[in-house]
Amino acid sequence: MADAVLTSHPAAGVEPFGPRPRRVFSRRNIFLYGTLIMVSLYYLLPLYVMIVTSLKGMPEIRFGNVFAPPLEITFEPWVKAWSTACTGLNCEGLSRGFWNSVRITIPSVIVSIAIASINGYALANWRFKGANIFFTILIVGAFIPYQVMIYPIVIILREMGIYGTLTGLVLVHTIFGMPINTLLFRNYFASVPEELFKAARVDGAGFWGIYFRIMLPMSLPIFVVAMIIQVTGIWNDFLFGVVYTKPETYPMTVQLNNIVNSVQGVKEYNVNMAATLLTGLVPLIVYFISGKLFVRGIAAGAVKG
Amino acid sequence: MTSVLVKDLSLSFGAVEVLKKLNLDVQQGEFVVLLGPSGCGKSTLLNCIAGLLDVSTGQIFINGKNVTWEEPKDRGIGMVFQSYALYPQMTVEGNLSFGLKNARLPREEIAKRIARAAEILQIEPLLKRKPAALSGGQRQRVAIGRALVRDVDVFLFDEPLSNLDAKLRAELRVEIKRLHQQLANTMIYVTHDQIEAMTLADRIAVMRGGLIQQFDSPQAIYNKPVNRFVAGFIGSPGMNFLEGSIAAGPAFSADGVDVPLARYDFTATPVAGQKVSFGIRPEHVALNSGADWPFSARVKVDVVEPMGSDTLVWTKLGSHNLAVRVPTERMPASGDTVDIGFDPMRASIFDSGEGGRL
Amino acid sequence: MATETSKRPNTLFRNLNAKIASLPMIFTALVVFVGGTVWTVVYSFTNSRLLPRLQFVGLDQYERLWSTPRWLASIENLMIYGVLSLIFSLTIGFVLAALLDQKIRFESVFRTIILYPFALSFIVTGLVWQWLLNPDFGVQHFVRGLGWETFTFNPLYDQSIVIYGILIAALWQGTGLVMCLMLAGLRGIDEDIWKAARVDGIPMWKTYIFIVIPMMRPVFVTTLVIIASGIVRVYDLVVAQTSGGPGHASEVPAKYVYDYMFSAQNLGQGFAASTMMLLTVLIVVVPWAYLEFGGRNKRG
Amino acid sequence: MNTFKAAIAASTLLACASVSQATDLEVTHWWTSGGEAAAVAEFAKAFDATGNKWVDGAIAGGGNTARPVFISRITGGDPMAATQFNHGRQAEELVQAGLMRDFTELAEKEGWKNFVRPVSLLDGCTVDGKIYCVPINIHSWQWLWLSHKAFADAGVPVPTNWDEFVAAAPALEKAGKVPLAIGGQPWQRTGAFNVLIPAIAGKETFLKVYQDKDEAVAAGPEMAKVFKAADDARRMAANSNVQDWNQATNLVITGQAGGQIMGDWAQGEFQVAGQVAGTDYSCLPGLGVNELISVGGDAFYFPIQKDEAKTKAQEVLASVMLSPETQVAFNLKKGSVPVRGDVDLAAANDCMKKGLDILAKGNTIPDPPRLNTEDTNNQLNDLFVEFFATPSMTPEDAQKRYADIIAKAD
Repeated sequence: MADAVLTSHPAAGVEPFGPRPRRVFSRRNIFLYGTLIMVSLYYLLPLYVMIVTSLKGMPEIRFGNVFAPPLEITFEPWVKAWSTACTGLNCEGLSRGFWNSVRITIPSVIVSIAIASINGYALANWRFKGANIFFTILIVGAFIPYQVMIYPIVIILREMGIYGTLTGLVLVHTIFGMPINTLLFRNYFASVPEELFKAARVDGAGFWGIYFRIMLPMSLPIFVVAMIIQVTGIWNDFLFGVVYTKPETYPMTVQLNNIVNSVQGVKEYNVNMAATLLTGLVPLIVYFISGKLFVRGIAAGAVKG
Repeated sequence: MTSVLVKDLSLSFGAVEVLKKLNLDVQQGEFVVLLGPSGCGKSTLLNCIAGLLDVSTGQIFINGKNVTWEEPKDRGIGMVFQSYALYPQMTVEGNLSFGLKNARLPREEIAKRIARAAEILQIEPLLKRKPAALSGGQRQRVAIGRALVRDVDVFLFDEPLSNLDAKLRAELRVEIKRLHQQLANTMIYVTHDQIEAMTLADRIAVMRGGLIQQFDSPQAIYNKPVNRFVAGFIGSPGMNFLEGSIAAGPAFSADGVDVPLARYDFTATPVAGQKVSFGIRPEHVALNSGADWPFSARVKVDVVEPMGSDTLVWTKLGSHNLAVRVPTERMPASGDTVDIGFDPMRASIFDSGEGGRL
Repeated sequence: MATETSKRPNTLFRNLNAKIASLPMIFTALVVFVGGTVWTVVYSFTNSRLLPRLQFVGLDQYERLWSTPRWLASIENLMIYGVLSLIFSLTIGFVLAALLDQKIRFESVFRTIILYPFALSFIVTGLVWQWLLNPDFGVQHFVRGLGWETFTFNPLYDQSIVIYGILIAALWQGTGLVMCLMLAGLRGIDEDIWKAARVDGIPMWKTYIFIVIPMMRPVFVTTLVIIASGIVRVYDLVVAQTSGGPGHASEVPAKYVYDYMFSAQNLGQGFAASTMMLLTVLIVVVPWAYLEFGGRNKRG
Repeated sequence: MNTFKAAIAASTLLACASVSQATDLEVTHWWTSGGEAAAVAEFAKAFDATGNKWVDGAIAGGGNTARPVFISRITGGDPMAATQFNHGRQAEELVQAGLMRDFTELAEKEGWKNFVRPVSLLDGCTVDGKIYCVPINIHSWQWLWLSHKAFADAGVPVPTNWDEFVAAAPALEKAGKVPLAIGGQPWQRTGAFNVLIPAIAGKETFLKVYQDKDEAVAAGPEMAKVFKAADDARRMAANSNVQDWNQATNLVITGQAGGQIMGDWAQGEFQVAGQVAGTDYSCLPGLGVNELISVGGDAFYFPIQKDEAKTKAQEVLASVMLSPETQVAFNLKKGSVPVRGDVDLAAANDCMKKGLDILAKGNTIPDPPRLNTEDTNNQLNDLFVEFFATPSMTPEDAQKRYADIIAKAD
């Protein structure tokens, strides 16, 4: 018996005592961390290439390879992408679009989240007749390609008299952000103990009272999730931005498309990459700041079906 | 013969020390209950024995074999969990056989073991059902069955009855006891329910703060708790405590109450003036018995709590609340004046500072 | 009668606030989604060109649609892309989540690295991968530069594998979110299940496949909604990466719809194609969505 | 900016209605390549000089990206003041829906009919006898651009017609060149094919197919020759890995490719690159076979405005676009031919002069986009995208499908 025990362990002769021996380079760890590092490389590679390329001059790009670090670091492409790249006659780079994007994103995010959270709350906690039918329609709506809806929405906005205005664009973002966010909020609120909700009703709190005093204060994680989804979605939107606005209010993505697709002679990959990075900066920052809450919130909103 | 031996076991999660140099010695065929409030480390200890947690220092032996570094499956244990932990998408039969199939047991052997377990636990009609279609009690039976088919020497139970309602709990308790008598396996059972502990255990290990406070038979723990914590934790309704000090005689004295302690079996020499807690269980106090008690007093009934066969009568002794347990047929009314009396021999006295038994 | 009226005087006004609060949702569901869909379907039976007009031509648009090689290619491509994308994003997302769930060090670093592409748009994703997969600058050029002269990896200009080129980019962008959802799901699994499996001596991979994954059904459902709706709508990525080429090897239905509605100025044809897409979605999604979200009254 | 504004102000060259106050006009277009942008700048410069302001609304990515945006905005009730479309049928329905401004009055006042050459250009702008757009340039598709450097490297003489070019292809390939550069975008494929028709099969066949939509001719032996030539082009372009037309042009400019079939707007790119026609590159109208050029081009439409001041300014812009000075300045930059027959093009280079000569001889054909609906154009795009990318598709199969599209076109 004792022999068997001894030979079954590498540390033969030593009476097992204390924690199980774990070497740092166990096969399991090599596999685990090896895989994760490989995967991380795949995910980081494009970012690396973007950054490296954006810091090179054009000659270096033409003759070097994409993975080589820049021989001579230049910030010229960034400056150009931000302030002097041309589209047609406008040579203001992305700078013009940045503030437009901010102006579009902030109200759109606020309105769409407010509405989606109230929807989710009404669906999860108040369950009026027919609510589920509307919700099912919403979920199916999440599958409709945006392109299909462009025309009907043009007509709706025209009939409402808000075509081409910021209000119109905010409405569009609210509509298309509604399915997924309502789903998340509904799931989240459904996981709040019902006793809490009942107690509040017994205490005489009404629809709005419960929403503002009970539900809102305990929903930070899911609000963070919705915020990240909406900020990235709206900031990254190109289609609605180009169709439902005009040149003075074009968001950054439209400017990005213009810069990237305005080929003048050869493609200026370095400027394109710098412009791409600049455009992605805001959602990236938002994500990095609140990424931890995102994971927590996703757990609350998605897992409890 | 020793079945499970825990030697100087410590476990820390980061800076938090959950188990502190703990020792435990469980005999072959013994039913040991680990009892304590939540956070005392009882489940942690069980998980260490099972091999589900790695110890920080110390050793664990099962059947004389040092299993400190063994995988759970190689330790010769079966385990039952509070949340049943049944595999939800498998039938009962699947749940019972999954581990055995993985151990590559011959099919006939598996069938035999399942049949036996199902018979013992009377779950034959449930074999084709899925856990979702079972009641809580049935689920826990299946969970026990899963440990049973492993054909092991040591059973570990981690609060197996906590998720059940009171009636089912009582039923299953009896069944576990019957099972133990039938199988005569070693069983280690974690609970915070002292009734379970008292009814099931051959020996109870009362734990607190990562340490075993007392490891003894239920009777010893009930009658002779080693410290104030064990005394307070065991027994429902809890022991009455009177705070006071030792007077000459020796006697216990607390604002106007004087209890002669001549009949008390001191384990340590009391010092006059020493601050102590005097503990007496409600069932050890007699009410209107007419008998002559070493200590008696006339008190007024504050509140009466009928509990079915027994009734708890709340009175005041001096400034202390005192509960008395009487058969319901002899229940006084609140506001009545009654005579109470008890024998200090049945009492427990603890040092107020250290809490140790005197 | 009297009791009935006093018992529930106003079904319409019951939970009135909840109904008022749901008006935006009702508006979106009825006017935008249902209204827009009906409008689209109606006009798919017309010969509308640049502007919608009600001159009905029966099923002409559909006949033409189903005899158009490009549409058929689009459907085929979407099927291949969809199946591969579902399989790979679920598998990779789950495996990554499982790896991150092993109580490893630097979990949040790895998680951040895998999730960050999610913050970038498909347009950006498409551009970067177009650049990386460009045979003259990217991976192929690099590997050849290392000395492997015959190395060929040119998915964006090779009809037979272009869909994989798009898949690589799509997975890069999307698996982070799937991983996140899966990780959340894994963390929601009862610890005791793991312990029970360990005591039973079940190997870890078996525990995942036979016990944990079946338990994560709700997470898989949510994930499926998110991935599948993304697949049906895939457009930007294709446009940014390949514009549907080479040939029609990476054409997708959403692009067909867009091109015929707007650049071909044949709304009728575009609407017919969108109707077919919607129909497919409805056939697959509605019964399921109703069962999943509508029929079940968890708090009934 | 300031210097040229001052210069313009001093010259006060524009004969237009007096403008009391500055009005901002938003003009949308998809001209974003180097040559194109320089040309647009001429318009903006001239318009700004009238005291108004040109608000540029360029959308990159070509007409297919930009047109949906334009159309959505016009039908959405938030129209821009002026917008680019190609001549022909692209904007027809918008006109019919009454969303576009009628310029008949201005045209009569300024006598557009008297100076627009060829007059048929105005036909493209005319719906029910009224003029709705301002043609601004003449573009012809039928050009083969050849890189002298590429042929020198390959050691073969620069070809003078399509057949010689095809014959030279193996030599070019041997020298590591792409014989024929064609961008991946669908319109470039269709465009190249449409150039082959009049060059290989002649004007008659071209008109029968596109004007009369004669299915029999489309399926006939003349067109079979065209498909044979397209098969050659397909082989020669097999290694052309670029998307945009100007990237393809760039391959020719840098000598990486032998030639490109592309419209005269490619001229602008050669010019921006500082190349000289005849020494650095050659241009062969009608592929050097049939010297025919099509008369197509761009036009500006003016959606109806609510604002009175903008309506006025639209007229100013229309006049400016057609004024002789702007026409010259714009078209020299753009590489296209002015729509006025009465301007002096001394500054024009060899290629442009060749074009003007052909135009003067009247050897013109209509531009396919003017004859086909966008729907038909798109179907053709789909066909040729597939054809060029699928070596296994035989010319016969392609011709069958081609004839089918022509038969169903309206």
